[in-house]
Formats: sequence, C-alpha cells, structure tokens
Amino acid sequence: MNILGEIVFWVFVLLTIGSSMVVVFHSRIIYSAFALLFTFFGIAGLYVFLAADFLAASQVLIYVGGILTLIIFGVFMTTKITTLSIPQLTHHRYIALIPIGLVFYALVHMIFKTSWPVNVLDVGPTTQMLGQLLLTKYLVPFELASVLLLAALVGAMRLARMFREAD
Amino acid sequence: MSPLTLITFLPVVGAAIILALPRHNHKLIQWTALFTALVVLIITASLYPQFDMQKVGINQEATFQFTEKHSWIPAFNINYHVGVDGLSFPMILLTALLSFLCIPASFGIKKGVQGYFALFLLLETGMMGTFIALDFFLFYVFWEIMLLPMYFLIGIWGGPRRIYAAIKFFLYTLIGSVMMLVVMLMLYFNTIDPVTGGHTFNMLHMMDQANQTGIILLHSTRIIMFFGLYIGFAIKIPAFPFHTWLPDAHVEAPTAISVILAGVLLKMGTYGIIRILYPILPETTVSFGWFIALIGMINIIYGAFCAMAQTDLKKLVAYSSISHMGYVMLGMSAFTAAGLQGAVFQMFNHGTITAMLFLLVGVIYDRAHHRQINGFGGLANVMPRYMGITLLAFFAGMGLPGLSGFISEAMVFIGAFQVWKVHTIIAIFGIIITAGYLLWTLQRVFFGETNPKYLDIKDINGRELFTLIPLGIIVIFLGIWPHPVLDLMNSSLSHLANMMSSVTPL
Amino acid sequence: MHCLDSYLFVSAAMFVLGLLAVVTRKNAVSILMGIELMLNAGALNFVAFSRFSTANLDGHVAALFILIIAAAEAAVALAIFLNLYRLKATSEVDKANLLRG
Amino acid sequence: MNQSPINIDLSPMIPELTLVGGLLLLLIVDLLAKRNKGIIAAVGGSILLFVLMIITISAEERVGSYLFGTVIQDGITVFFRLLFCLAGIISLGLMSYRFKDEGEPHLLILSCILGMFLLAGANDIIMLFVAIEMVSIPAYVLAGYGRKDMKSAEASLKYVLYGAVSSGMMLYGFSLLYGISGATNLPEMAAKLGTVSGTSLPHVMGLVLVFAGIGYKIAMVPFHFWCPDVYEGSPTAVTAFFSVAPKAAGFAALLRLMPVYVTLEPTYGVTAVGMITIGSAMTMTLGNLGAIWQDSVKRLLAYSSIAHAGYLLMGFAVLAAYPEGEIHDLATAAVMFYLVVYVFMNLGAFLIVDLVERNFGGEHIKWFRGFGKSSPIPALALAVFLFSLIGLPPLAGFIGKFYLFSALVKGKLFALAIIAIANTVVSLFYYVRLIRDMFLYEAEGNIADQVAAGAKLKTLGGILAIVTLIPTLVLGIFWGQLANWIQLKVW
Amino acid sequence: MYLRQFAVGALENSNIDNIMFQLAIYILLAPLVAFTINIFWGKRYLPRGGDWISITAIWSGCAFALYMFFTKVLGNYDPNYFQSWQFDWIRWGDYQLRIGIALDNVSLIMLVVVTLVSSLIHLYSTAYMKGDPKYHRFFAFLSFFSFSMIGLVLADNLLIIFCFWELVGLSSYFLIGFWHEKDSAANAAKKAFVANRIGDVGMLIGILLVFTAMGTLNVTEVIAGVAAGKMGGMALTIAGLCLFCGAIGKSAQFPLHVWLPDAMEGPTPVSALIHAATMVAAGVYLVVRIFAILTPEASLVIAYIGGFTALFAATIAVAQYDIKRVLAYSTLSQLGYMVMALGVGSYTAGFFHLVTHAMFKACLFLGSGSVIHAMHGALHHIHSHDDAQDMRFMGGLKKYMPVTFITFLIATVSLSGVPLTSGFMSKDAILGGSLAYFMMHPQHWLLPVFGFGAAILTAFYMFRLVYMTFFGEFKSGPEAATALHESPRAMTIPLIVLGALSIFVFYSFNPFNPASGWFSTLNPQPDRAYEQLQAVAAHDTHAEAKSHDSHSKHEAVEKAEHNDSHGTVVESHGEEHGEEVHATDAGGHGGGHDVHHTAHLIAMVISIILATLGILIATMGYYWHKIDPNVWKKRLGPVYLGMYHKWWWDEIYEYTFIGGTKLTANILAWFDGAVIDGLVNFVATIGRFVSVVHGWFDLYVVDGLVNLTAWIVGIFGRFTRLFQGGQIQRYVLYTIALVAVFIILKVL
Repeated sequence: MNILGEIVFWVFVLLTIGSSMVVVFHSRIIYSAFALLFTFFGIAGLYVFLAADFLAASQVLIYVGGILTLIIFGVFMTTKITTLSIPQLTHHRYIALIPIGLVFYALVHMIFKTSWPVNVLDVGPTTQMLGQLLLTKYLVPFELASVLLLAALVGAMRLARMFREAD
Repeated sequence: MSPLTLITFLPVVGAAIILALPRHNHKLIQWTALFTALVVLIITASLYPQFDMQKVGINQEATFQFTEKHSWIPAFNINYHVGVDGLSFPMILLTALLSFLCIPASFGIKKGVQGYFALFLLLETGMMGTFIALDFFLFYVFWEIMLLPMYFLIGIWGGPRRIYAAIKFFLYTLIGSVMMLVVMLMLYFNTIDPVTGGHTFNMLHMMDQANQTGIILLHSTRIIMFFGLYIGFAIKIPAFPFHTWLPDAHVEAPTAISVILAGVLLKMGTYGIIRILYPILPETTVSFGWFIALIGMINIIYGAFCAMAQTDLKKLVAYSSISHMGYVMLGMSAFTAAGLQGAVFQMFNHGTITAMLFLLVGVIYDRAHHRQINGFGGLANVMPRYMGITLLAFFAGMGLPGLSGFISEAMVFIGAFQVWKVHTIIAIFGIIITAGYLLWTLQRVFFGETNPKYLDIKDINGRELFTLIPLGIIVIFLGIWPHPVLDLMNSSLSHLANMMSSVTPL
Repeated sequence: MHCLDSYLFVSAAMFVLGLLAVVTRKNAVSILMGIELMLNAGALNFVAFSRFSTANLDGHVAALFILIIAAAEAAVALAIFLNLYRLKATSEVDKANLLRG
Repeated sequence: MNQSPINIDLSPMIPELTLVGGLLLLLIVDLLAKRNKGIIAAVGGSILLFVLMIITISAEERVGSYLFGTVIQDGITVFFRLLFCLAGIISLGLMSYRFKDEGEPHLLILSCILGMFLLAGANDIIMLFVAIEMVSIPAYVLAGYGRKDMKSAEASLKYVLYGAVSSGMMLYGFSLLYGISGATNLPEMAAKLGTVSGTSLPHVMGLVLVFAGIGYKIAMVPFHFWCPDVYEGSPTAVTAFFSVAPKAAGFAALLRLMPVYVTLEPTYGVTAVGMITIGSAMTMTLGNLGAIWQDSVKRLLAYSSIAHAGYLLMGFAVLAAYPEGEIHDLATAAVMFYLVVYVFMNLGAFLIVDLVERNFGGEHIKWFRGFGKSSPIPALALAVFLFSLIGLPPLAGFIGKFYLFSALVKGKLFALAIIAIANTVVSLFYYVRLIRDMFLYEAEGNIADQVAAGAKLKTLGGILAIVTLIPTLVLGIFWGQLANWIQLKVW
Repeated sequence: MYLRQFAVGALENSNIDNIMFQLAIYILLAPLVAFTINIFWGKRYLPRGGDWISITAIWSGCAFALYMFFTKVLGNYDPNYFQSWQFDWIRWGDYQLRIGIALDNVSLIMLVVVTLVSSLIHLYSTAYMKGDPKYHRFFAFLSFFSFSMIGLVLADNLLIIFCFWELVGLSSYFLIGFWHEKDSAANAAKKAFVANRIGDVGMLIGILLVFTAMGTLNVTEVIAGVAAGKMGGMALTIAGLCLFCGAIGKSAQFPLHVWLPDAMEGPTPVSALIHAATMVAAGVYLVVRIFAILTPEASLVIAYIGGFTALFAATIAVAQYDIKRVLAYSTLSQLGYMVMALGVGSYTAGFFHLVTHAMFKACLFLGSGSVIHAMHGALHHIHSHDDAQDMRFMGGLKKYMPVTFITFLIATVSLSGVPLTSGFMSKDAILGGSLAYFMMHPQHWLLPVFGFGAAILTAFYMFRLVYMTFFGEFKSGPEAATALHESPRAMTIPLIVLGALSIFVFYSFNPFNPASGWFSTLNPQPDRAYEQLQAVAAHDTHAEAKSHDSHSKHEAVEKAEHNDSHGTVVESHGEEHGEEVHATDAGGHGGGHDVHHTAHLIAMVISIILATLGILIATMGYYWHKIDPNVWKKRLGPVYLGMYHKWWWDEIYEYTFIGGTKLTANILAWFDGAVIDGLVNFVATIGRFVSVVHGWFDLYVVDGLVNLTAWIVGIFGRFTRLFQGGQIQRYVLYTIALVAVFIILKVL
C-alpha cells in the first residue's frame, strides 16, 4: 500500500474510535447521535479497506439511512425538545471502568498475543458471490431475516399502537 | 396378583372412594376408612398361616414369599418386585394392625374429615409398600410417598405449632432420602444383573458381591455409601443427633398420627438398615458396628435423660421412643442372631407399646385439653381403668418381664453384650433412668390427692378401649409367649447373622 | 502497514466503548447506540477475519445479517422505549426499577 | 466462480415453511377478523402447531444435514420441535384467556416458535444467531404486552437491553471462533478447532463470550439477571411461555454447540466441563437462594426456573465430560426427559398462578393463603406441580431428577451431585412455603372474603390442567415409554 | 391352630407328667388366676371383693406345698434331691433358651415358707384391710405377689429368676403405693422400684457375663459350667458380684438399703409379707442359689457388705420411734446377717436364718400391725391426729392385747437370740460361721465384730420396743384406752401360728445344735464349683487341701491346732501358687469344718451373754428406768443424731444421685433443645437479637424456618437479592464484571 492509503486508513481508524468515544462520553445526546454517524462512516471506510465493497455500501445505506435516522427520531420522541443540547446523564462511570477496562485489556492482550491464521482473500468484487451465498447456503437465514423484520415490524407497530391508545 | 399388592394398594382405592363420597357425611367417610383398613388387616392376618417360617429370604430371591415381579421401567431395569421374609413380615403385620386401630382413634377429628382419612390411607400404602419392596427404586418411591401425607397430616390437623413441626419433619426426612438417592444410584450403576448383564435396582442382586463392580468395591467408596445410607435411615429412626424433629413432630401431630409415626415410621429407619445396609455393605457395616452400637447406646441414655426432664406428656413419650429405638440399634449392631432378632422384635414391640402410650396421651388430652404432667395429679381414683391400661403400657415401656418389651430388650442385651460389652453395660443403666422417669410420671399424673379440677373427669370410653385393648393383649401375650412373632423371623435373621459373621471387616 | 491486528483493535475498542455506553448511559437511546457499537464491532471482526484469516465470504454474510438484525432490534427497542416513555414520562433507564429483589 | 446449477433441497424445511405460511395466513385472518381476534389466532395457532407436530413426526426419518450443512435434522431436532409445539399449544391456551381480542401476541408466539424450530436444527453459527434473534425479538415485544402496565413496560425494556448486550457479546465470540477456525458450520468448526493442538486465547474467549448469549437464553448465572424481572413483569401467560419454550430452545442450541465446546483443552485451565459445572452449580444455587424470600409467586417461579436451568446444566456437564458413548447418550436423554417433565410441571404451575391472578388480581403470596381451603382442586393441582418441581416421587419431577442424577453418578461428577442435593433441600424451603401457605394458613385480613370466594378452573383451564397434570402424575410412575422413545431419538 | 404348633414345638421335650411339677405349676398359677379374676371382676361382681378367691388359691397352694414338702423333703430325706422340667421360651438362631421349674430341697423349703406366710397374711388381711375402698385390689395384688414370689422360688434359670425378680418388685411397688393418695406412699413406692432397678442392672450385667461365657443361664448348668472351667478368676468374681448386686437391691443391703424403711408406707400385712418375710429374702435366696459359683473374693465382699449392713442398720433401729421402722431396720440388720453368713461360707446357717427370720419377723410385723390397728382405733376415738405408729404414744398394751403381746414377745425373744428359740439357733450358727472365718483369717476381724455388735443392739432395740409398747402406762390418755381392744381372730390366729413357729422344736430337737435338725441335714453346704475346679488343678500337690469330710468330729482344741497348721501350710503354699491360696481360703470350706465347731461353741456363749446384756440394758432403760435414755442421747451427741437420722443416707442420695440425675436430665434436655436442635438456637438467638432491629427475622424465620440451614440459606438468599436491585445496567455490569474476572483469572 502506498503511504497515502496508509494515512487514509489511519484517519479512518481515528475517526471510528474518536467518534465512538464521543458517542460514549459526550454529555449531549444529539452530539452522541451525530458522532455515531461518523463512526458508521468510519466503519464503512474500513470495510472499503477490507475490500468489502458491498458491505461498505450497505453499511452506509442501512445504518446511516435507516438505523441512525431511527435513533435520532427516538431521541426526539423520548425527550422534551427545547434545545439541541439535551443533556444525558451517566452513572457509575468510574466503577464501570474497572471491569470494562479489564475486558479491554483481555481483548487487546488476546489480539496481540495470538498468531492469527493467515489466509488472505483475493481482492475483488464481492457482490455476486455474496448474492450466491445468500441464495444457497444462507437461504434459510436470509428468508428468516425477512420474517424477523416482519415480526419486528408487527411487534413495534403493536407497541406503538398501544402508545397511541394510551392517549 | 400377590396379596401383598392387594394390601398395598387397597388403601389407595379406599382413599379414592373416600374422595368420591359426599364431603360432609363424616360417618360414611369414617366407616369407609375403617372398613378399608379392616380388610387390609384381615388379608394381612390371613397371610400369617400361609407364611412359611423356614424360608430364609434376606438375600435369596427364591425364598421370599408372596412375591410378585413385573417389569416396570425396562429402560432402567426397574421392576415392580415385592415379597416378604421374616424381617418384613412382622412389620407389615404391625403396619396393618396400627393403621386399623388408628382409624377409630381418629374419629374425634372434626375438620376436613375427608382429606384426613384419604391421606391416612395413602400413608398406609406408603408404609406397606416400603416394607414389601424388593427393588431399591420401588423402595425409594414408597419411602417418599409416605412423606407427603405425613406432612399434611401433621401440618393441617396438628397442634398449635403444627406448621413448624411439619416443615421440620419434612426437611429432615427429605434430606435423609436424598442421601439415600445418591447411594442408590451409585449402587445401581455398579451392579450387574447376572441374568441380563445390565444395571439393576434389584436389592437382592446388589447384595451379591459378585454382581458389584467398579468404584463401589473400593473401601473408601463403601464407607461413603455406608454413611450416606446410614444418615438416610438414621434420620428416620431417629438416631442421635438427628432426632430433634421427632419431639416436635409428635407433640404437634394428632394422636393417631403420632401413633403411626412412632409405631411404624420410626421402624422404617432400622428396617432399612437391616434390609439394605447390612446385606449390601456387610463388611463395611461390620467395621462400623461399634459406631452403630455407640449411637444406640447414646440414644438409650440420652433419650431417657431427656424424657426425664420433659413436662409435656407427649414429649416425654416421644423421647422415650428415641430411647427405645436405641435398643434396636444396639441389638442390631452386634450382628448376632440374638441381637438382630431382639432388635426386630423390639421394633415390633415398640410399635405396639408406643402406640398404646400415644393413644393414652390422646385420651387424657381429649379430656383435659392439656398435656402438662404437673397439671394432673391423683387421677388414679377418678380414672381407674385408664390408670390400669396406662400402668400396663408404662411397665411394658420399662421392659418389665411378662410384657413383650422385656423379651426384646433382654435379647438385645444378650446379643449385644457378646460383642459390645462396654456399650451394653452403659446402655443397661438406661433401664434405671427409664424406670425413673416413667414412675415419676405415673406418680405425678395418677397419685397423690386428686386435682379438684378433674374430679368429674370421665374414665376411658368404649371406643378408646377398642383401640387399646388389642394392643394390651398383644403386649402381654408376646411377653409370655413370644414365639408367634419370634419364630417368624428366626430363620431369616439367623441367616443374616451368619452372613454378617462370615465377612471379614475392613 | 495496516494488518489484521489494527482492525481487531478498532473492533475491540468499539466493543468496549459500546459496553461502557450500555453500562453508564442513563438515556435508553444512548444505550441503544452503545449496543449498535457492539454489534458493529462484531461485524467488523467478521469482515476482517474474512479478509485476512479465513479466505471465505461467510464473514461478509455474517456482517450482513448483523446489519439486518441490528435494524430489527433497533426498531423493537425504540418502540419499547416509546412505550416506557409514554408510561413513565422518562427515557432514563434507571428510573425503571419497579421490578427487583 | 462456480456456476453449476444449484440444487437446493428444501424438504427438511417443510415444517418451517408450513409455519411461515400459517403465520402469514393467520396474520391476514387477524387483519380481517373483527372480534375475538385473539381466540381465532389462538385456535388457529394451536391447529397449526398440531399440524406441525404431525408433519414433524412424519418427516422423522429424514435424518441428515441439509442446505450446505446449515441445517441438521435428527432425532433431537424432532424431539425439540415436538416439545416446542407442545409448549406452544399449552401457552396459546393460556394466552387466550388474557388476549381475547388481540391476535398479535399469538402470532408473536408463533414467530418465536419459528425461531425455535430453526434453532433446533441450526448447524451453523449464522443460522444459530439469526434463529436466536428470531426467538428473542418477538419475545421482547411479548414481554411488553401488559396494557398500561408499568411493570410490563419495564420488563420488556430490561429484556431488550439485556438481550441485545448478550447477543452483542455472543456475536463477538462467534466472530473470534470464525476467525480462528475459518468455518461457520458447527461440525466443521469443531473439527477444525479439534485438530489444533492446544487451545488459543481467542478460542477460549470466543467460547466464553458465546456462553453469554446462550447463557442469557437459558437464564444461567451470571447471565440470569434479566430473568426474575422479566418474568415478574410480563403477563403471566407470557411468562409461562418464556419459562419453558425459549429456555428449551437455548438448551437445544447448547446441545448443538457442545461439540465445539468440548474442543477446549485445558491449556488455560478452562474446560467445557469446568465451565458448565461451575455454571450449573452457581445457577442452581443462586436460583434457589433467590427464590427463598420471594413474595411474588411469579418471581418465585422465575427463580425456580433459574434453578431448574442449573439442574439441566448438570446433564450438560456430563455431556461435556463424555463427548460420546453410552454416558453421553444417557446424559442427553436425561436432559431431554427433564425438559419434557419441566414443560408440563412448570406450565401447570403457571396455569394455576395465572388463575389466581385473573381471579384475585394479583399473584402475591398473600392471595395463596387459604387458597387450599377455598379452591381445593386448583390448589391441589398446584401442590402436585410444586412437589414435582421439588422432585418428590412418585411425580414426574422426581423421575427427571432421577434421570439427571443417574447421569451424574454414572459420569462420576459427585461434587455436582452433592451440590444438587443441597440445592434440592434449599428448594424445599420456598416450594413448601407456598404449599404451606395454601393449605395450612388462613387468608388474612381484608382479602379473606375475596380468597374465600375461591377460583374455579373453567372448561379451558380444566382441560389445560388435565393436560399438564396427567403427564406430571403418570410420568412419575410409567415413564419407561417416554424414556425409551427419547433414547431412540438420541441414538 | 398355629399357636398349638408353637406350643407343641416348645413343650414336646418336657416331662410334665410328674405329679410334683403338676402341683408346682398349680401352686404357681393359682394366685395368678386369682389375681386376674379379682382385678377385673373383684369389685363389681364378686362378694367380699373376691378375697375368698385369693385365699382359696393361696391356701390350697400352701396345702400342696406342704404335701410336696412332706413327701419329698421329710419323706425321702434326700440331700441331693433335684428335679426339673423345662420348655423353650425364646429362640434365636439355633439357640433355645429353655426355662422351667427346678425342684430341690431349697426350693421346696422356700415354697413352704412363702406359701405358709402368705396364707397366714391373706387371712390376717381380711381383718386388717376391712373397709378399705380398694379391698379387692389389695387381694388381687397379694395374689399377684404370691405368684411372682413362687415363680422366683421355682425358677431354674437366671433369666427367669430375673423376670420374677422384677415382678416381685412390681407387686411391691403396687403394694407400697397402695395408699397412693399419700405422697409419702407414692414416693416410697417409686423409691423402692428404682432402688431395686439399680440392683437389677448389676444383676442383668451378671447374667450377661455368665451367658456370654457359658451360653446357658440354667443355674445347674451354670454351676456345672464353672466346675468345668468355662469361667473363672476375675471374670467369675465380677460376675458373682454383679449377680449379688441384684441381691443388694432386693435385700436392701448397704448401700441400696434406703428403700426398705420407706416401704413401710405400705399396709402392714404387706410389710410383713414382702418387706420382712419373703421378697427381701429373695436376695438371700439368690445368693443361696448361686452360692456354688461365688469365688472367695466375691464372697469376701459379700460378707463385708452383709456384716456392715447388719451392724449399721441395728444402730439406726436403736433410735427410731416408729414401731414399723424399728422392725424395718431390724429386718435390714437380719438380712445383713444372712448375707454375711453366705459370704463367710456358712451356707446352711444363712439359709436357715432366712427361714426362721421369715417366721418371727412376719410375726413381729403382724403383731405391730395388730397394735397399730388398735392404736388407730383408739386415736380415732379421741379424734387425735397423732401417729398411730409412734411408740411414744403407746405403752401398757399387754393388758389390752394379751395374744398380741405374747406372740410378739416370743418373736422378740427369738429375734434377740435367746436360747430355745429358732432365732437363737440360726443366729448362733451365723455368728459361729463368722467367728470361724475370723479364726481362719484373722485379718478379717471386723466380720465377727459386726455380727456380735449387731446381736447386742438387736436384743436392746427389740426389748426397747417391747417395753415402750406393751409395758408401762398407756400414753395417749385413758379415754383412748377405752377404745383399745384385742384384734379379731383372723388377725390373732396367724400371730399364734407364726409365734409358735418361732420355737426351736420345729427345726431341731436339740435347741443348741441346729446341725442335728432336719434342716441342716437336708441343706448341706454345696460344693463350690470354683473350688472344685481349683482342687482338680491342685490335686497333685495338695490332696489334703480339698478334704471334704463334712461330718468329721474332733476335739475342739485339736481342731483349732489342726486348723492353724493347715492354715500355715496353705499360706506357705500360697507363695508358690497365688491362686490356690484363695481356693483353699474360700470360706474355710475345706479344713474349716473343724473350726466351725469351735467357733460355734464360742459364739454360742458370747451370743447368749450379749443377748442378755442387751436385754438388760433395755430393761434398765425402759422398764426399771434406771438409765435415762435422754441423758444418753445427749451424751452420745452426734452419734445419736446419726442414728436418728439414719446416718443421713437419704439426704446424701437425694443430693447426689437423685439430684444429679435430675440435673443431668435437665442439662441434656436443655442441650437437646438448645444445641442439637438446630445447632440452631445459638444462631437463632443472635438472629432474634437482630430481629429486634429489623423485625424480619420473626416474620420469616420463626414463621416456619427455624433452623440453622434455613437461616444461613436465608442470609444467602437475601445476599443474592442484593444483586437484583432493579437496575438493568447494574445487571449488565455484574455480568461483565463476572465474565471479566473469569477471563482474567482463568484465561490470562
């Protein structure tokens, strides 16, 4: 890889981690939500570096276009909107740092101590292959996912209707 | 169908009929229960002439009598396998008799009559089944079946602290049975059925060392199994220090239930030890004979002392049961024919004697509505017949010659003394304490000036006499002529004694 | 040279940050964001392994399913939050502590 | 790329496809129906599940793995599918009391069952993951179905948050396993991991994290925290369903995962046996201890279900210790047998609790005082179920425990057996307390009149009670047939 | 049908055809039948409360006993007469415990004594107990006692002896507590039974020892077994002493003597029958039975206990005022004599004294009963609540009750050991025996001192009693005296018969040599089994040591010398063979016969002197009033107090054994409740303390889970719930923390 690519890669890494940290630590929920946007973008970028073109596109489409929108709607619907600076409180932040820090330590230890198997995938367009996999090997989960979405839809609707009836 | 199956399941049928009867027709329910128990008693008694006293039983499948064997759960090689030998036959006689006598003794119960008698008959099934089962699994199932009716009978129809007592009873006995369960499984998985080659729950196969394999042949495992089974049974006996449920349960239980509890249920513990522990783990048992003797000795002395300090008449009788069960343990710890036979005979005798004692306590409680020993006094002149029977029961409990308790105690001492001299000598001192507390009680209840409160108290009535007199006759008769019961068990227990004496201790 | 380790590190960091959000944030939606981070961490792992270690596309498929499921989960979760907000007039999770003991 | 014609055999998926079809049909019927939507859905769902049972049995002999190894069909699959159908039918019966006019909850239960069906046959981590989510997501919604009920809303909130975190952890674990094995197919993965000598860090951590996901599903300590809260908050009928079906599905998944788990070598001192043994011991202990002071009977039963998960895990400990052979099969059969028994006795218990709640308006233990006197038949039934849960002969629960203990003793896991015994004793305290309150106590104070009015099992309730009671009683005495049948499934 | 099977099986080997056994069984069972009839139907359905049934039973029994006695004992004059009939009673394994009836001279004589005294007392009771509300019950119990006592006499087996032993104890319990409305009577009954039980424990242990060693309990077989060497040395000594423990209890020897004086709470006929003539003699009878197996060491202990009791009880008798208590202590003392006699080896003398004592002591008690009967009437007449048994209210009764007085006096003279009485002969034999023992073993000088000391005291207190009762002025006032009268004939006839039987002529025609009478001829000293065994062992070296020439007669001096030399021979030999010293020492059976004759003469002289002296002192003090007893009381000070308070034994026992037992019982009961039950209450106490603060403990734990387990479990249960605080994020945190800890600890 060339130097530029390297720099861009690290930028994406920093973007991902940094925006994640904003998501977690920022005291205004809207900021968190928008920081999540950058995280998703960062990950999409990393997918590109991993030669996962289809996934990168899906990531942007679904996460940024769907889930994040949902989340931002969620933020607005579950808070009284006065300004954009909706504060969000945190609790047992320091006590939580201990076990979570331990988990992080364990993961990092694992990542760098393990000699991972090396079996590099050829770089190339993945969309067709993915399509094939989804319609053969993963046909059942694929179909199931649609039922799942349907069920989630029915359930969410139901809950939302309850919300309406309650008025 | 074996008559044993009949006597075991007939009470369940009776219970079902009772549940189908109209709820408020108490008379009908009572008489149905009585009739059921009577039929069971008659069938059991009719087995007596057919019982072949020469047949050995214990570990020889062919010489069990009235056997019946069906495959029950083939997957685990579990059979419905029942039969009696000289060890269990006296016990089923006792069970049938006491169950029958307890029903008229329960006619005074006014609350939930239907449930009471149904549960009572269910209890009878459990007791019968436990004594006749030859398959360990079947034994265990019946053993547990006894638990539930007992819990409710104490918990619903008991005295003021009945709930506490019921739960205590339940917890203790269940802990014991769970211990038994594990040992049972260990045995199961390490016993080979000589015919089919699979694992087996057949007790008689477990008794043959040739069928045992694997870890249960290790001494350490056998010791663990010994104590597992021992604790399981000791809680039921109840042996020191697992005995504290007994006084509570007795004090709270209604009269008839106390009778069954002391008369039959306590015997299950010692019966289980002799039936299961002895033949299956003979050498381990022989090695721990001193331990059983020691516990027996402690039971005798400790129970007697505790009885002496009681002010509640029923508690006193309860502790005296603990003391008397000590004789059984002492007797069987010697592994001699005299000791074993004395122990089993003592089981039978204690069943009848203690039944009388509890019935008598019930009689006085029904009249005075309390059981404080010091709250009576001078009843001799107002209740002479009651006193007469009480004297009989008390002296039987004291082991007075001419009454059945003496013969069994003497046999226990003779048997045990040959092996455990010190234990026996200390235990013999228990008879002084026994005499002490029983006479002291007699004095406080019956002698002295009549307590003015009880000047017009009624003497014992016909229904109560009906329950007591048969027991009294048995106590006297067996005291003079013990053969009818002793001969039943002679060949079986001699065989067991020979078995036990032929093994080499660890 | 970026390699497997760096991706894994990013994913680990996201996973842990997600956990932190779940544990420390009071607002339900913030917690949901944390969960999304965790799920993305898993997906990133799958894709990275697919690229460097396993040489098959099953990891990509997994990531795709994670996407779908995350969406479904988010939808249901938000409906639930709304329900709670309706009843309790708050979206703070720690206010929901009726059930305990 | 390989462009050869793709030949997909969907025949093993017939039950699932039927279920999906039925589900859609019911959805449409639900949209069209005006009244009694719930009853229609429940009846329809029950018929559907009944048909599924027939289909499942008839497709029994089609053993093998299908669809590129993502789906497996064997005796165990068949067994679990039948079990889910059974639990589903009983639960739908219970649900129809509460949700007379709503069709969705019934449909959500059916979609849960769809997930379980796939879970029972899942042989691939992706399949497994999707199936688990398929079970979970409708469940989140179901938990929140208490109308205007704060507790219900809270339950669903807790359920969804805890569930999402758990699945996140499981996912991360799966990714690690995928990374080191390169396979998503479980047998393939197990084979790959088995060939590597020693155990690498990601292997251990992956499996530990996967345990989080499965453990959450079966409410195993320390992933059980959601369980009491969710069970208490959810509508009782839903709780009844939760306490058996998803749990059984979790065990089915764990059964499938066992080959992967046994590849753990004690390089890091962690083995499958150790992990499951500790988990089992902790689960039953904490479950039983937690149940002791509960005044909410639903909560009590929730803890009791945690404890029962612990008992079931004992079987898995034996499975882990003996990856194959006679003892393995015995343990599998024991777990399956226990699950059958558990379904009946637990659903039965919830049936009566639901009855009390519907009649008196609460399931606090105070409503049970004097219940034995005012309504002897339901109380007696509950007592039977509770005694069976304790494991007293001659009830089915005893046989279930007996089976598990046999497996343990045979597998020589005596320490676990002893812990289990101690736990059985502890469990007495709270079960017997409930029985005691029903039969030995009188109703208190101002609610005495209400309790004295009693509660009657109506037609449906009676049928459900008989359906649950008879197996509880009969399986305690004649269980040979079932045991044989299960053993046939295991072979 | 099946019972018959047992019966046939058990009885098939018996020779029941023999008329002797048929009679014996009749004698045994007739009172039992009478008891059964009377206890169930006596009060309601039978005239006179059924007393005639009991009387018929015992009188016919007495007649048969006399018939048997005269045909066998006097008719055939066979010192070795022995017959037995057995059946098996208990079986275990292959062993059969056979019990049955053994008839020999000893049992026949005892049978006569028992039935005769019993018959007379039945008769006496018809008058004495007249009007008592429980009249029928009294006769029922008397019959029951007769049955038990006859059974004891006839039994051939230690176990069956033990059975009847307990049964006589039981009837004694009933009869002492006959007037159980009185607390003192109820207490006395209980005390008697428990004290007997203590002795019985020893006896039971002895039985077990014997059985374990020999596998039989049949007395004959046991003796044969000992002779065959199946048991010996220390074990035999211990077994003998253990069996003797039974006798200590039953015959009220020190230290279990305390029950007998209290037993006087029973009706006087009972005291006469049970606590003077028969039952208390059962202990002696037991020792007679097992005499052959007693080792020298055991015998020595027995002798000391008997001797000590004899003297010790006599000292107490001196200071009592209750007429029956004086007699009770006198009984103790006389029983001590008998036991001492057996201990020193004077078998015949001991048994002889048993028989004679039965007669004159029964007479004394019945006489005192007659007095009390009269006094009771007199005091009742003046509405006095004074004690009718206290001698200080009596006096001068001979005038009012001449028959009673004369018979009483004869019996007193006999008891005091004045020549021409039966008591003189038997007591003299005992004293002779003890003196002989002393002469052979000078280190045991205490034994004759006990004997002679008791003799002088006996004469003293008996005459004190007679003087205080029958002589002087009536001390309850003339008005009461008008109500005094002689007792009815039913009471006086027994007195006359028993009084007559206190004369020497019924036992031996030579009043100074009982050995020439039928009694001694029929009851020769049995060979000591133990000694036989030793003798066989010592046969080679010491042929002369086992000389059994029991009828050799030599000059006194020669005998003494011979004995001396013999003694030295034995001692010198003893240095070589330690055990054999004891063998030949044993009660001087071997060479000691010569000594006996010397001792006999010396003892006779001394005892006559002592008796005279005792009588003289009593006369001085209580008839001539030359000596003021009150002065002597002061002069004796603490000694008198000791005598008066029975040397405080009751108090000592009350505070040690009885108190100790009750204390132990209470401690153990507390222990049971507090420690064993629960290992709990300790924790529970703390828990209750906590509950004061929290209030939940009572709510939950006392609510039904009072148990340590429950408590601990409960605590853990609470602990568990701490983690279920309702905060979902905390749950997640706990989960993560646990997973992290697991990973860090186990994986990294």
